[in-house]
Amino acid sequence: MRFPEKTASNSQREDVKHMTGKEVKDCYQCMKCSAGCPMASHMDRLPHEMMQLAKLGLLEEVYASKSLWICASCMACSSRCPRDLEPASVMESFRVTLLRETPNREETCDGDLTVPRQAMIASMRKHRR
Amino acid sequence: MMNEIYEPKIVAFCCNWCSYAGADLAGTGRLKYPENIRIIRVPCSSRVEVAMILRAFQNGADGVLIAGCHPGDCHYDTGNYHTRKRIHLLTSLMDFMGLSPERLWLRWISGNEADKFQATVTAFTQELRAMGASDKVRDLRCSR
Amino acid sequence: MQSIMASITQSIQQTAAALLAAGEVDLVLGYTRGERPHQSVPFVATTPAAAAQLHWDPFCEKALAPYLMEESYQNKRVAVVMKGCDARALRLMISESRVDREKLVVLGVQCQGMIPREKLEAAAGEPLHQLTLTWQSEGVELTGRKGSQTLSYEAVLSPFCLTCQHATPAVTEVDQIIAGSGEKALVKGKNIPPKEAFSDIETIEKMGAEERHAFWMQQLNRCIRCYSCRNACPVCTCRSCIFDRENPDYLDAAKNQPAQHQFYHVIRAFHVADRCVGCGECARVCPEGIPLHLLNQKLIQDLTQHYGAFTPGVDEVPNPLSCAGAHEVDPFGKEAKK
Amino acid sequence: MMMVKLPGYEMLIHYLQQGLGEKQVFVPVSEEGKEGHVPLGSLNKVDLAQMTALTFQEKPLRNSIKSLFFPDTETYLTYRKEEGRMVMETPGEMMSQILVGAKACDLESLNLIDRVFLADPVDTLYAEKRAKTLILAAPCRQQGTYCRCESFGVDRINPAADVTMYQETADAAEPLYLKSLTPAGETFLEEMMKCGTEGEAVAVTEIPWQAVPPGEKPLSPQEVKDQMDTLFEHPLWEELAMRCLGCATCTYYCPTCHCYDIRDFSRQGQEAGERYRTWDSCMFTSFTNMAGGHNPRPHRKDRIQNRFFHKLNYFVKKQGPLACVGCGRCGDACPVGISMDTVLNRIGGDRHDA
Amino acid sequence: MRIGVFVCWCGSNIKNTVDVDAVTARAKTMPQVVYAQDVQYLCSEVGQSEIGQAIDTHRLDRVVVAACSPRMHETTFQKLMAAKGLNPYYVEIANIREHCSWVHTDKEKATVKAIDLVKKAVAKTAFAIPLTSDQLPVTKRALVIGGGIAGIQAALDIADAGYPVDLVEKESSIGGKMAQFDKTFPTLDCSACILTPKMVEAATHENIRLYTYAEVAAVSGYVGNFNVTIKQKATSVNPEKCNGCGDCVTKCPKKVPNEFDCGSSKRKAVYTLFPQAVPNKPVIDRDNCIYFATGKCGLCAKVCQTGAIEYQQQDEMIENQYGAIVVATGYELKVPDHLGEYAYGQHPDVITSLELERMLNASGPTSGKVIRPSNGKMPRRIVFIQCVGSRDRHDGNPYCSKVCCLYTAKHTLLLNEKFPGTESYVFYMDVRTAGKNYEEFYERARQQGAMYLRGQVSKVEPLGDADNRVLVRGFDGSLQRQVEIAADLVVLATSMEAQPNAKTLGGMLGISTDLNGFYTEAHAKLRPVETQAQGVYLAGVCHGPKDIPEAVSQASGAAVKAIILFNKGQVKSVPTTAMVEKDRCSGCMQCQPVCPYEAISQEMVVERVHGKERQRAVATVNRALCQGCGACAGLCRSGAMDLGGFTSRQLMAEVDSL
Repeated sequence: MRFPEKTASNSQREDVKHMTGKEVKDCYQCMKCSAGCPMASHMDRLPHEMMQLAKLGLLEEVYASKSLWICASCMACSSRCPRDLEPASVMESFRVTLLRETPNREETCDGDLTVPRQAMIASMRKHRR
Repeated sequence: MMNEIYEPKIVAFCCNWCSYAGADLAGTGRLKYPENIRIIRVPCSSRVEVAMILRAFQNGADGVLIAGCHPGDCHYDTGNYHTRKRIHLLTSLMDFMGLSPERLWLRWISGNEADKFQATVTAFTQELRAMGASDKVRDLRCSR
Repeated sequence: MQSIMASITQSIQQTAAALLAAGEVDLVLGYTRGERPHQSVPFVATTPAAAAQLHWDPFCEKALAPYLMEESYQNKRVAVVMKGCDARALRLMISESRVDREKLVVLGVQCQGMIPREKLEAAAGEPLHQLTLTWQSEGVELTGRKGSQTLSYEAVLSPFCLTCQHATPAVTEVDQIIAGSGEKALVKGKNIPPKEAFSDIETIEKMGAEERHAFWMQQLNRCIRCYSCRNACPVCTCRSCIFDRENPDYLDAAKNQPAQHQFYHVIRAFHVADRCVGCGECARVCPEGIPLHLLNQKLIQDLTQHYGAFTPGVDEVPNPLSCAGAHEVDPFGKEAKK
Repeated sequence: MMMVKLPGYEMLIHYLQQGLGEKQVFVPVSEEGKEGHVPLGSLNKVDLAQMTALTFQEKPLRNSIKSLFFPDTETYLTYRKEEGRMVMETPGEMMSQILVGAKACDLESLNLIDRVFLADPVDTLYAEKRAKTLILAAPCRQQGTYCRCESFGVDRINPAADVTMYQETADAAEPLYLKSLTPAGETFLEEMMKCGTEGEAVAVTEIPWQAVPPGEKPLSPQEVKDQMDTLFEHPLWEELAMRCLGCATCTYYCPTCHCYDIRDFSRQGQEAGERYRTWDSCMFTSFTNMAGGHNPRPHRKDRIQNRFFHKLNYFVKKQGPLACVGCGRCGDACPVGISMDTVLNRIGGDRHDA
Repeated sequence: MRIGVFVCWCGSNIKNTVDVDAVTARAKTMPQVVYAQDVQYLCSEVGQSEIGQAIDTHRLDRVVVAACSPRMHETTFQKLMAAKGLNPYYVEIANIREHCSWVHTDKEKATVKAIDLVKKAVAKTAFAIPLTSDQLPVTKRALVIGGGIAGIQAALDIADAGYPVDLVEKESSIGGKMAQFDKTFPTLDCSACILTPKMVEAATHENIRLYTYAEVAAVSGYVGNFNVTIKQKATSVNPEKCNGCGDCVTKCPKKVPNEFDCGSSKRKAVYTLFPQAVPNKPVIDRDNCIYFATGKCGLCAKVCQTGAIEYQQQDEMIENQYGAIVVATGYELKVPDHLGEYAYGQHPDVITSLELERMLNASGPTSGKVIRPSNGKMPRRIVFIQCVGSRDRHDGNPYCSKVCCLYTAKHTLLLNEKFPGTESYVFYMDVRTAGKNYEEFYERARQQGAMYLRGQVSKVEPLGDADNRVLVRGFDGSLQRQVEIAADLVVLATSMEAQPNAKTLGGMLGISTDLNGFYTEAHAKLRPVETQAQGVYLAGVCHGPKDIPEAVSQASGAAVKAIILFNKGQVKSVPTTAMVEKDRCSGCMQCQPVCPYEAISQEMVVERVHGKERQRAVATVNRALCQGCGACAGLCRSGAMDLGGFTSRQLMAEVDSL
């Protein structure tokens, strides 16, 4: 992969920071998020990769990844991150960004029923609380 | 009986500063090697007299290892150069007399070459096992 | 030839007589005729009259230098007849503080080479007592019961003399050179290359290890530990020999153990390795005929090959075994790498 | 007495080879000019011509036969530690041995050693070898060039052996005559006759062999001894000391020298070892070195003087005969040509001068 | 003789592999052994008192300790012996831990071996002779070799303690590598600002004498009494006359690449190393000076108003005595052109970290601007490659250079601060931040935008675009894929290497170098500033890669070692010296040239032979000089020369015991 001439500017990264309150540049790729992710086997990009891409400013790839929609928001990663970066929240911020741009995305209701729909999970989590 | 491995007896003279320390480090690192070797500590490999080497053979040693600092690293500056020269001549003379010079090794082993010490002892033991017993330099009144 | 031998004899006799008569020396150490035919033995003349018994011929083999360390020669002013090899040994002894040059008058003889009696007898094919010798220019003429024959000097001279490069002592080492007059060169082939000189060594080196072992076992097993090789050697100069050491005893006295013989001969060779003057006394005096010089020569060869030429008793000390340095070969470094 | 004729030397060897299992046989051999007796069984090839020549030559072999009775190294006992206790072992009984080709002087030298070793207390190791050795000797037709046997009263024509061997010419193919002188010799010959060599070994009544009679008058031990007594301060000893190398060649080659040292050999943690005796030489400084460092014979002069005094004076005083058989070996082997003659000539010369 | 044998369990260290009971039981049967006992920890107070009691109860006069290596606890037991009124050399140690229990697994065989080792020690101690050491005076002056920060610190500390110090520096100014740096991590202090005062202090300290442009040529002697020959190279400028005006430098027509700026700028043939040089006097580089090449020019001499230029100056050999030597010779950087894949030397925009450091330095070749050497423009995207020539068994040095992680973080930070908008990518294998506040510093670098990619670069090649950029091919271990970055500048974190002459100098000093050419300390943990050679101490990177605080603390440590020595004022001589049995010695003196310490000389002894006095030469050993190697004893033909503690009798007994 050739690095694009222009990667995400610091301001774009600032957006993520603004939304999550987290600084992805702090990630030092310990990969603990991926290690404990129950959905990892279904993802095209593992959580740590999402963090790395975000860090490097390769946001196009982040948004293209299906993993955003596979994430079950179980928060295992967030509860364990040694850098306190809450990868689940970072993921959520990407989803939110995308959904704000295109509210009715296919990924939110894709046909693979073995995997819970992200929106449903999110709402379940919200409402059970 | 023929299938039994011959366990050679090895007498080693190790200089205190390098090779003895290397052997110590092998111990500290728990590096394993055959039990056949008995180390005699000398301040410098140049302390070893030719007579002592032959004496060890007389007494039934199957191999004698002299180990000293690498050339240039001698704690006493030049000791191992003397060793090198003496053992070079002795090896050559032993060869000339058909006295199995391959049973006399001089090796440079520094204080941090624990692995080399281990490898040397292991290789020497294996080679001596393959050579088997020899009576060429042994005083026949000494048991093997 | 005949004339040079006679003139050297005469010159030695006259010089000795003069020195003794003048009281310049207490004794003159040289050679005289032995009891056996064609044998010359060490002789000490203490009076001008006795100087007439001094003699010179190609049978004056015995190295005289070692005597100078003996008790009988101490506190005496000694004149000594010396061949080239002896003088080299003497220089070594002086550098090793074993003799006091001040008390010596060295009469350096222009040595023509020595003839081992056994070699002569073998070449003649007749017992020595039946032979009359005449020194001709082309060789030695032997007259015996079987008639007369002339053998070239190369055929009868000691191999040590054939390769000797220092037959006449250096002028700087002696007080007087006794050259004699008449035809000089007994040895014509003086420039025999070292390779040839060490041909015996090459023969042994070509053997397999087992064969070499068998050869030396057979040789060394004959050793009776009489120590004549040590005692005759002009560079075995130790005040007390390691082999006589009691505690620890380096050498076990048992004469039936090959290992002890090996020990003796390896160490002996080592102790003269860088000091051997190549006189061949060790081999000559050995009553069992063990070719001990080969061990010395092997070490000399190794030293020369790997550490450069060094001629003991000619070149300046330190001797090769007393100095060692970084620049020298490391036969053990590479091996260790593999 | 019994006399036997064999077709040749080969027959004798053949017979001896048959009996090899029970007996150790020593035969004369010359190897690279070095002569001595070696075990017949150790020979790869039997050189009959050489053996015959050596047997009948008019001088003894270069190495004397003393080492067969008094080896240069001999173990008394071995010991080792077993379960905390010391276990000792002495060497087992020796095999009987046959010695072929001794000379009259050799036998005389054994007689001299016998006076020392067989006298009380008996040297058992030596005694056993003496008892178990059968000696076949050959006379010398005339005195050898460097021999002085006649001067020392050795009857070179009639060696005091068990069996004497004769041959007209020293030719292996010529008939070999054997004459027994002792009961053991007689048994040996009888057994040989019996032993499947019928027709080839025949008893005879006469042996065709002639010797040149002795031409020298034997020295009188008493006279020599007396003469020596006057020579203790003679400058000769200092002269010899100035020439002698102090090696042990003369003593080790001498058939009558019989000094030894007792030593312990113990290595390997001193848990095993042996005590042995080994030839020693009065020519060594260490010979008279004492524990406290004192040496009663500190100089070479003292030592060489002692050697000749022992042979020519002390032994006569203690035992009667001179301790020399005139074999000439010392003079042959000495690197500086000192022989018994060197001393005798001087003694004689001085006597004449006086 | 009453030998006692004590077998140590060393907890389970020995006991697990060696049947301690069997060894003890067997020891009781060994010759002259009257007592044997096993103890859990012999080195402990309890263990020591057990031995002490046994010595009293059983009237022991020799002790064999079967335990760990004598290199570990020999002194402990020797002290115990001394306390018990026995000679310290009456204790012998059988090394049944390092040489037995730790290296073997088969208990039966290990026990047999342990018994042998005890047997050997018993045999040796039976022939032990009492040994003592002498007190030798100490020359209270120190030599510091190397005028980098470590050398300066060591010199200052020793000088502050009141002892004179000579500081030898091979360049024309002290300061060393640190003088080339811009900022220091993790504080981003200005390197020059903290170094220069130290340099000045060293130069002006009443106890410090500087020898710049000088090298150590020869060392002899021993602790407390070293004789050192210093080669003072000719500077061609008389320091007394020179007022440092710099006119000569200005006028000098010859320009050569400036090593101080890694060749990225020019200097003159007469030059001062850098503006703040101490001493601030120029030297003439004779290899490049026109006058020395052709005999013509002489401009510098003409312009010099004080007449300080002296072409005829000669190298000078100065001999001094020292009691202690601190080695602070520092390091060199490995030129990374051996790794072709990084295109160093092939593409101008591939540079080393030190080159970047010089650019960042305000007094450097670019006056603090970072430019692309190819076109002088500011780089926007910079790729840092870590471990260039370090941790590389194949084509570099196997060790970690230790400081690269931090200075690279420093570089990304400095770049980001000075030139916002630059992108820094760092390819790394591991990031090591062991040091106070280092992790925080690294974190700061990341937060400031440095992009770390775990994975190495396999190729740097020209991109072939208009800007003549380079393409860096690497791998991102996180993303598990190859990545390519078009970069304006590539910075290589080059490896620290031992000085090329380290081995030679080590040879002179009698200290050894490790496989990598760094000097070996006496003990990796407990004696990290001492060496095998007593009185020679190590400071800084000559001992192994270090950062500045580490080098400085080691330097202070080395200084304290020297100060301790000077305060004591005396050293104990080696007790295990060579000795001559005069009665055996022939005085042949073959041993004399063998001795590396010139400790052997000839003396005449008078003996009485038959009531007459007779003089005779024998060898004699100066116990103060002898260091106890035994090379002489190994050569002596007659066995007259012997070595205390390792006598022929003892070594033979050891050989015979096996």
